[in-house]
Amino acid sequence: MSSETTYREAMREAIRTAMQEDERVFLAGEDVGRYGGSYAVSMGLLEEFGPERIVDTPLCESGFTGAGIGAAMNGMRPIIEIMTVNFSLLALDQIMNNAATLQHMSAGQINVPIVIRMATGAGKQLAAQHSHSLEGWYAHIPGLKVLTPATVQDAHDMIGLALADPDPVLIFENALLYNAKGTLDITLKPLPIGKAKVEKEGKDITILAYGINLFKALEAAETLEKEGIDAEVIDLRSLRPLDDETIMASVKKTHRVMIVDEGWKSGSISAEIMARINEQAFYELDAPMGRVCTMEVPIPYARHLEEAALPNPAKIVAMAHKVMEDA
Amino acid sequence: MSSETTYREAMREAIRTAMQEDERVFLAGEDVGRYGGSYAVSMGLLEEFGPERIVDTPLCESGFTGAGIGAAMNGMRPIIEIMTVNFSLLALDQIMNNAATLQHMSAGQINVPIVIRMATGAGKQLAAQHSHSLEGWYAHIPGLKVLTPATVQDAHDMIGLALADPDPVLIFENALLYNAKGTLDITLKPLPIGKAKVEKEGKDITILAYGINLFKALEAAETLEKEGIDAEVIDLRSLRPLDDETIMASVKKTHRVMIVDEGWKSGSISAEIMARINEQAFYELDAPMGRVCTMEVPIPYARHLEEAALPNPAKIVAMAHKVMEDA
Amino acid sequence: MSLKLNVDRAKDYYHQMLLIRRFEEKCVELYSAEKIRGFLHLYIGEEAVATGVIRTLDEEDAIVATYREHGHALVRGIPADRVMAELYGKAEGISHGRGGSMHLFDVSKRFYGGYAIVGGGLPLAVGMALADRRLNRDRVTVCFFGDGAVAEGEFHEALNLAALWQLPVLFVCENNLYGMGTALKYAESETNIAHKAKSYNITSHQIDGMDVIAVADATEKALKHIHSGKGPVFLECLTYRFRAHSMFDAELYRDKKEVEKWREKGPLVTFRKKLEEAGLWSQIDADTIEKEVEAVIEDAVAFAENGTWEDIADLEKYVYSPEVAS
Amino acid sequence: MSLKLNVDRAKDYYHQMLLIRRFEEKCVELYSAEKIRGFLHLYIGEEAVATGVIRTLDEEDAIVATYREHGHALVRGIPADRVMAELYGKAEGISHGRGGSMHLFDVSKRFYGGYAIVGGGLPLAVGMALADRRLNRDRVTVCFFGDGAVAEGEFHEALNLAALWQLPVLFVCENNLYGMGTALKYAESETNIAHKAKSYNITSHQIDGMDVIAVADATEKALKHIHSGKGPVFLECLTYRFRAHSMFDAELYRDKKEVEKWREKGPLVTFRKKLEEAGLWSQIDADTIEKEVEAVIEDAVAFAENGTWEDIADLEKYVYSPEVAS
Ligand SMILES: Cc1ncc(C[n+]2csc(CCOP(=O)(O)OP(=O)(O)O)c2C)c(N)n1
Ligand SMILES: Cc1ncc(C[n+]2csc(CCOP(=O)(O)OP(=O)(O)O)c2C)c(N)n1
Ligand SMILES: [Mg+2]
Ligand SMILES: [Mg+2]
Repeated sequence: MSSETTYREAMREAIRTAMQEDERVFLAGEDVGRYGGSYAVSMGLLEEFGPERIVDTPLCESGFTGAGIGAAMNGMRPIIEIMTVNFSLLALDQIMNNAATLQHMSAGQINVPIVIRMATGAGKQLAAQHSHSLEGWYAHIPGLKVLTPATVQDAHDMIGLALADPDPVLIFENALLYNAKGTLDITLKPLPIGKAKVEKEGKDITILAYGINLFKALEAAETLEKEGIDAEVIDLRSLRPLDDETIMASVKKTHRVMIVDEGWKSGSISAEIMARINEQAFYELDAPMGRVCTMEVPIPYARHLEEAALPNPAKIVAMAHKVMEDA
Repeated sequence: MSSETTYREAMREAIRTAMQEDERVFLAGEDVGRYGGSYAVSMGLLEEFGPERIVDTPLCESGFTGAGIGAAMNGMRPIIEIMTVNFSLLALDQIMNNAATLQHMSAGQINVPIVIRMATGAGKQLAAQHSHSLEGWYAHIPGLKVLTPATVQDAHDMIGLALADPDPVLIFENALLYNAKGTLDITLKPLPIGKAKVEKEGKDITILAYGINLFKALEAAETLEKEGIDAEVIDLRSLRPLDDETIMASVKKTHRVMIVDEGWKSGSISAEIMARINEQAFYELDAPMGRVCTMEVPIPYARHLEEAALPNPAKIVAMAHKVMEDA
Repeated sequence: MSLKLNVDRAKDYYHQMLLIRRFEEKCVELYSAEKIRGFLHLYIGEEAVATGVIRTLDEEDAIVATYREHGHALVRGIPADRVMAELYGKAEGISHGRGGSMHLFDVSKRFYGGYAIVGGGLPLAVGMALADRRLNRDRVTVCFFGDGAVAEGEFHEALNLAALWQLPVLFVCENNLYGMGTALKYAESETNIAHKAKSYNITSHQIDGMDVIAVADATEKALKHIHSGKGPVFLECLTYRFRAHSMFDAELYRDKKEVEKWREKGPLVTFRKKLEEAGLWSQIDADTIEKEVEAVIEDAVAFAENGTWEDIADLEKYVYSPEVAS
Repeated sequence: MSLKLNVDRAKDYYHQMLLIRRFEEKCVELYSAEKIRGFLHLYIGEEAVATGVIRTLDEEDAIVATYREHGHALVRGIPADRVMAELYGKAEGISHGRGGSMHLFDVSKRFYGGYAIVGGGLPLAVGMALADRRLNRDRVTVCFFGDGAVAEGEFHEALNLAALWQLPVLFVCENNLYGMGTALKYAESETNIAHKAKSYNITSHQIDGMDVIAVADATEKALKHIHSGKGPVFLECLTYRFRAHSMFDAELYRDKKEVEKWREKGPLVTFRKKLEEAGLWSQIDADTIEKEVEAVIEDAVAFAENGTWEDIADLEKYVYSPEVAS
C-alpha cells in the first residue's frame, strides 16, 4: 500500500485521517485555514472540516497555545500549529509552566493530550529571527515529548503517534523538508515514540542525526563509503525521550561516534548524547566523539554565510575523518 | 578593606555604587521600588535614587525586558530585574530574538548593554512553577553571557562586570543565597567574566559546580577528604562563556571529573561540559565522567520530595565514589 | 438587596466566608509553626468574591484560579482536610503534596487549579470553554485573577480570543488594588479594569467585591448572559487583601490606616450589616456556624497531622502518563 | 487640504512614494531572478504611510519598523544602493548582508530596524523613548507595526507602559486589513484599532492611510502633542497591501475585486488627484521624477551587482562586541 508523496502531503493526510476518526481533534494556529497554512500543510482542510475544526487564530502564540492546553484539559485533542519555532518563544511559559507540569502538579488528575507542531530550521535565508533550531533545547523539559520527523513516513506516522499520546508532544518539522518526496505506506505499524531507527548499517563509525540532517548524514556516509569508511547512520526520531538502547548498541558495534545537529553547538542535544554515551558506554569508545552543529551565531541572511553556519555533508565527512583518525 | 556581609547586601552595594557613578544606570522590574524588591535586594534604593531610576514596572515581563533592551540601544545601562527565572519565559522572545541577535543582525551598528538579573533555583518549597534552574539552558544562546555568582564577592563584582560589558549579560542569583554571609573586599580587582575559579585544589577528582551547588560540592569535598579522596572544586562562575582552559587544566591534573548542576539532567550544562571534555581532553580521562543534576520532574512542593529531586552533598559524594571506583 | 436572600442562603454564605477566614487564620499559625511552608497567599478580606461567584455556579461549571485560591477551593467544596493536608505537603493532600498552597486541583469538583504564573491561567480558561462549546456542553468556565494580571500580555490575548470566539467564559478580576507591592495606579494607565475589558467588546461590570450579595447577583446575571450564547462576561470585583501579599511581605507600600479603613467594610462585616438590615441576622445563628467551622478546621488539622508522606520512590510519577511510560 | 502643501513638498512626497513603488517592483523582478532570496514583504500600496510619517519627523527622531520596511528605510534616507545591496546579501548592504530584507538598520539615520517577530519591536520603542526622557533629549520614537500585531500580548504591554509613563512614542499601526491571510475581523473582537488604543488612555486617531497629506497632518499634530509632554500618540492608518503577503502567498483569502477596489484609491492615485484638484500636479513634473527614480534604482542594482561577499571568516563577528571578545 505504499505510494510516493511529499512530507507535506503525508502530514496533511495524517491530520485529515485523525480528524475524520476523532471528533475531538482540531487544528488551530495562525493562517491554518483561509491562507492554507504558512507551509501549506493544512491546505484544503478548512473546506473539508469547516472553521470550527480548522481554526484561524489571531497572532497570539501564548494565547492560542494556552487555549490549546485548556482544550486538551477539557476533553479535546488539539493540534496547535505554531508557524515556526522562532515564535514559540512567546508561548514558552504555557508550554513549560503549564503543558509540561500540569500532570505532576495535580498528581495525575490532569493530563494534557496536546500536539504542538512547528516548522524549524534554517536554510531558507530567513535570517536571525526566523532560523532557529530549538528542538534539542526543548528536549530539556520534563513532561514533554519531542519528535523530529525526517522521513515522509514519519511525517505521517508521528501525527498519529502524537495524538494517541496522553501527554504533550511537540513535533518539529524542518521547513526544508515539506517538499521532500518519499514513500508512504499507511498500512505500516508506526515505529513508537522513543525509538530511533538505523537507517544505514555500518561498522566503522556511528553517525547520529535527526530531521533534515539525517539526509546530510546519509549523503556523507555515501562519500565515506567510497573512502572505505563504513558508517552506521541512525535517525534519532525522538529527542525526548532519547533511545539510549539503540544508541549504545551502535556504539558497542562501531566504537566511534559523531552527532549531527542543527542546534547551536553549546548546550545542543549532541552534548546530551555525548554525555550519555560517556556515562553508559565510555569504555566502548576508541576515540573522542565528534559533533557537527550550527555555528554559534544568529543565522545570517546571505546564503554563503548561512551555509557556512550550518552542518553540511562536507563538514560531516571531515568530522568523521577526525573521529576515525584519532587514536 | 574586606568585611563580612550578605550576598543580598553585596549585590545592593554594587548596584548603589554603579548608580552613583553612572547616571545611565537604572534598575527596573516588578516591585523593585516601593515593595523593596521581592528578595529585598533593592531595599532602600528607591528612597536614595527616586522612582525615575528605581522603576516599579507593571507585571509584563516581555514588555519591560523589551523596554530595557530599547533603553540600552539608546544610551542607557539598564539593570532589569525579572523576579525569578520562572517568569523569564514570558520574556524569552525579547531576550533571544532581540537582545542576543541585534548586534549581529545590524552588523555591529547596535549593541545591547543590558543586565538582566533573576533569582533562580529551588529549595524553598515553591513547587513546579517557581523552582526552575534554567541558567544552563540560557547558556545555549549565542549573543548572551550567563553569570552565576556563588560567593558574596561575586554577587558584588558581577554587577560591575556585567554593567561594564557592552553586551547583554544575564545574572542568575540562587534565591537561597541571598541570606548567605561571606567576605567582601570592594578593593579587589574582579575576576573577569569567563574565568572559572579553583575554590579548593585537589588531585584526585575535579568537581565542577556553580551557584549554590558550589557549597554543596565543597561540603562533599570535605567528606571525601576524610575518606582520603582529594577533590578539586571549581566554581564555574560563568556558564557562557565557559572557561575551557581552567576546566581542561584540572582534568589533566585529576583525570576524573564530575559536575554538579541544578538543571534537569537531560540537556543540562553538565552535558555540555562533558561534551567539551570529551572533545578536548578525552585521553586524559581515567573513567567516565559523572554528573549530579536535578531529577527530571517538575519540582514538587513537599520538602522531602523536593529534597529528593535536588543535588545534595550526599549525592555528590556518592557520585564521586562512582567516578573514583570506575576503571 | 436584590437577591432572593432566604435564611438558608444567608447561612451558607456566612458559613463559607467564615470557613475561609478561620481556615486561613489557622494557616498563619501553622506557617509560624513551620507546618506549612513555601509561599502562602491569604485570601482574607476577599472572601465575598469566591463565595458570591462560586456558590452561584452549577457543579458542571469549571474553575481556574490563582495561587491565592484556598478560598475558591473550599467554597467549591474541596474538603478542608484535603486542602490542609496539601498545605502540609502530605500524600493525602488534594495534589498529593506536589502542589502545595499554590496548586490545588480537584478535577472531580471541576476545580482546575491553582496557577502561580500571573496571567497564565487565562488562556487555559479560554481553551476549556472552547472545548465545552465544541463538545456541545452547556457549561461555563470561570477564571479568577488579580488586578496585577491585567498588565500581562496573556490577559490581552485571552480576552480577545474569548470575545472573538464568543466563548462561555466568566472572567472574574479580583481587584484588591495591589499586585504585590505595586498599586494599581502604578501598573495601569487606565485603572478602571472593567472599562478596559469593555474595549474587547466584552460585557463588563465593576462591582462591590466586599458585598457577597452583589457578587452573587452579578454572577447570576453573567451566567444567564453566557448561557444565552452572548459570549463572555467580565466582572471586576473591588476588594482588598487585609494581610500581606505572602508571608514574606513587610508591607512597606501601603498605609496601615488604609488597611483599617478597608477592614471596616470587610465582607463579613458588610454581610452582617446587610442581614441585620433585612432582619435575618438573628436567624442565621452565627455561634453555631462559628462552632461548625471550628470543628471542620480542627478535623482538617488533625487529618493533615495524621497524614503520611508520599513515597520518595514515587517522585517521578506523574511526569508522564503511565500508559505510555517512556 | 489642511497642509501647507507647496510644490517642493508635493514633489518630495511624490518622489518618495514613487521611489518605494519602483524599488519594490524591481525587487519582484530580482526575486524571480533569484538575486534576492528569503522572505520579501512588499510595501506597495502602503507608501503614503511611511512617507507621510517619516518626512514629518525630525532627523533626531528614531524609527522602529517591521519586516515590511523597505519603504520606511528609503524614506528615511538610507541610500537605495545600500538597501539593495542588503537584499542581495552583499557586504556593502546596510547590515552587511546579515539582515536581508527584514532587518535593515542604519543607526546613523536613527533607523533601528527591521524586526521580524510580529509585535517584538513595540517594547523596544518604549524603551528607546524611556532613554530619551531620562537623558533629557527631546526626541520621539516612532514605532510602525501592522494590524496583526494588535492581538499579540506585547502590543498590550507596550501600550500600557508608554501610556503609564507618558513616554514620547508615536505608535503607527499600518492597518492593511490582513495579518498574512487573516482578515482583521477574524483576529480582533474590536476591529477599530484606534478605539482599542484609546482604552489605554492614549490619544488616538484613525486616519486615511492612502492619503499622504492626511498622514503627514496627523503626524505633525501627534508630534506636537508628544513634544508638549502629553504622552504617546497612536495613529491607525487605514491602508492596503496590493501584493501578496510575501513571495510565497497564493492569496486565497481575498478577492481580486477587493484588491482592485483598493488600487483605485492607492496612494499615488489619490495624491495625484489631490494635486490636480489643487492645481499643483502640472508643476511637479512627474516625468522627471520618474526618471530620477529610475536612475536611482538602476544605480542601486548596479551597486548591488558589483558588491562583494562578506568574508566567511567574519561569520562570527558581531556576535559579541570586540572589546571584550570571549
Ligand atoms: C508572570 C509572573 N510575574 C511575577 C510573579 C510574582 N508575583 C506573584 S503574585 C504577584 C502579584 C500579582 O498581583 P495580582 O494579580 O493583583 O494578584 P493578587 O496577588 O493581588 O491577588 C507577583 C508580582 C508571578 N508569579 N508571575
Ligand atoms: C510572533 C510572530 N508570529 C507569526 C509571524 C509570522 N508572520 C509574519 S508577518 C505575519 C502577519 C502580520 O500581519 P500584520 O501585523 O498585519 O503586518 P502586515 O504583514 O500586514 O504588514 C505573520 C503571521 C511572525 N513573524 N511573528
Ligand atoms: Mg491584586
Ligand atoms: Mg496587516
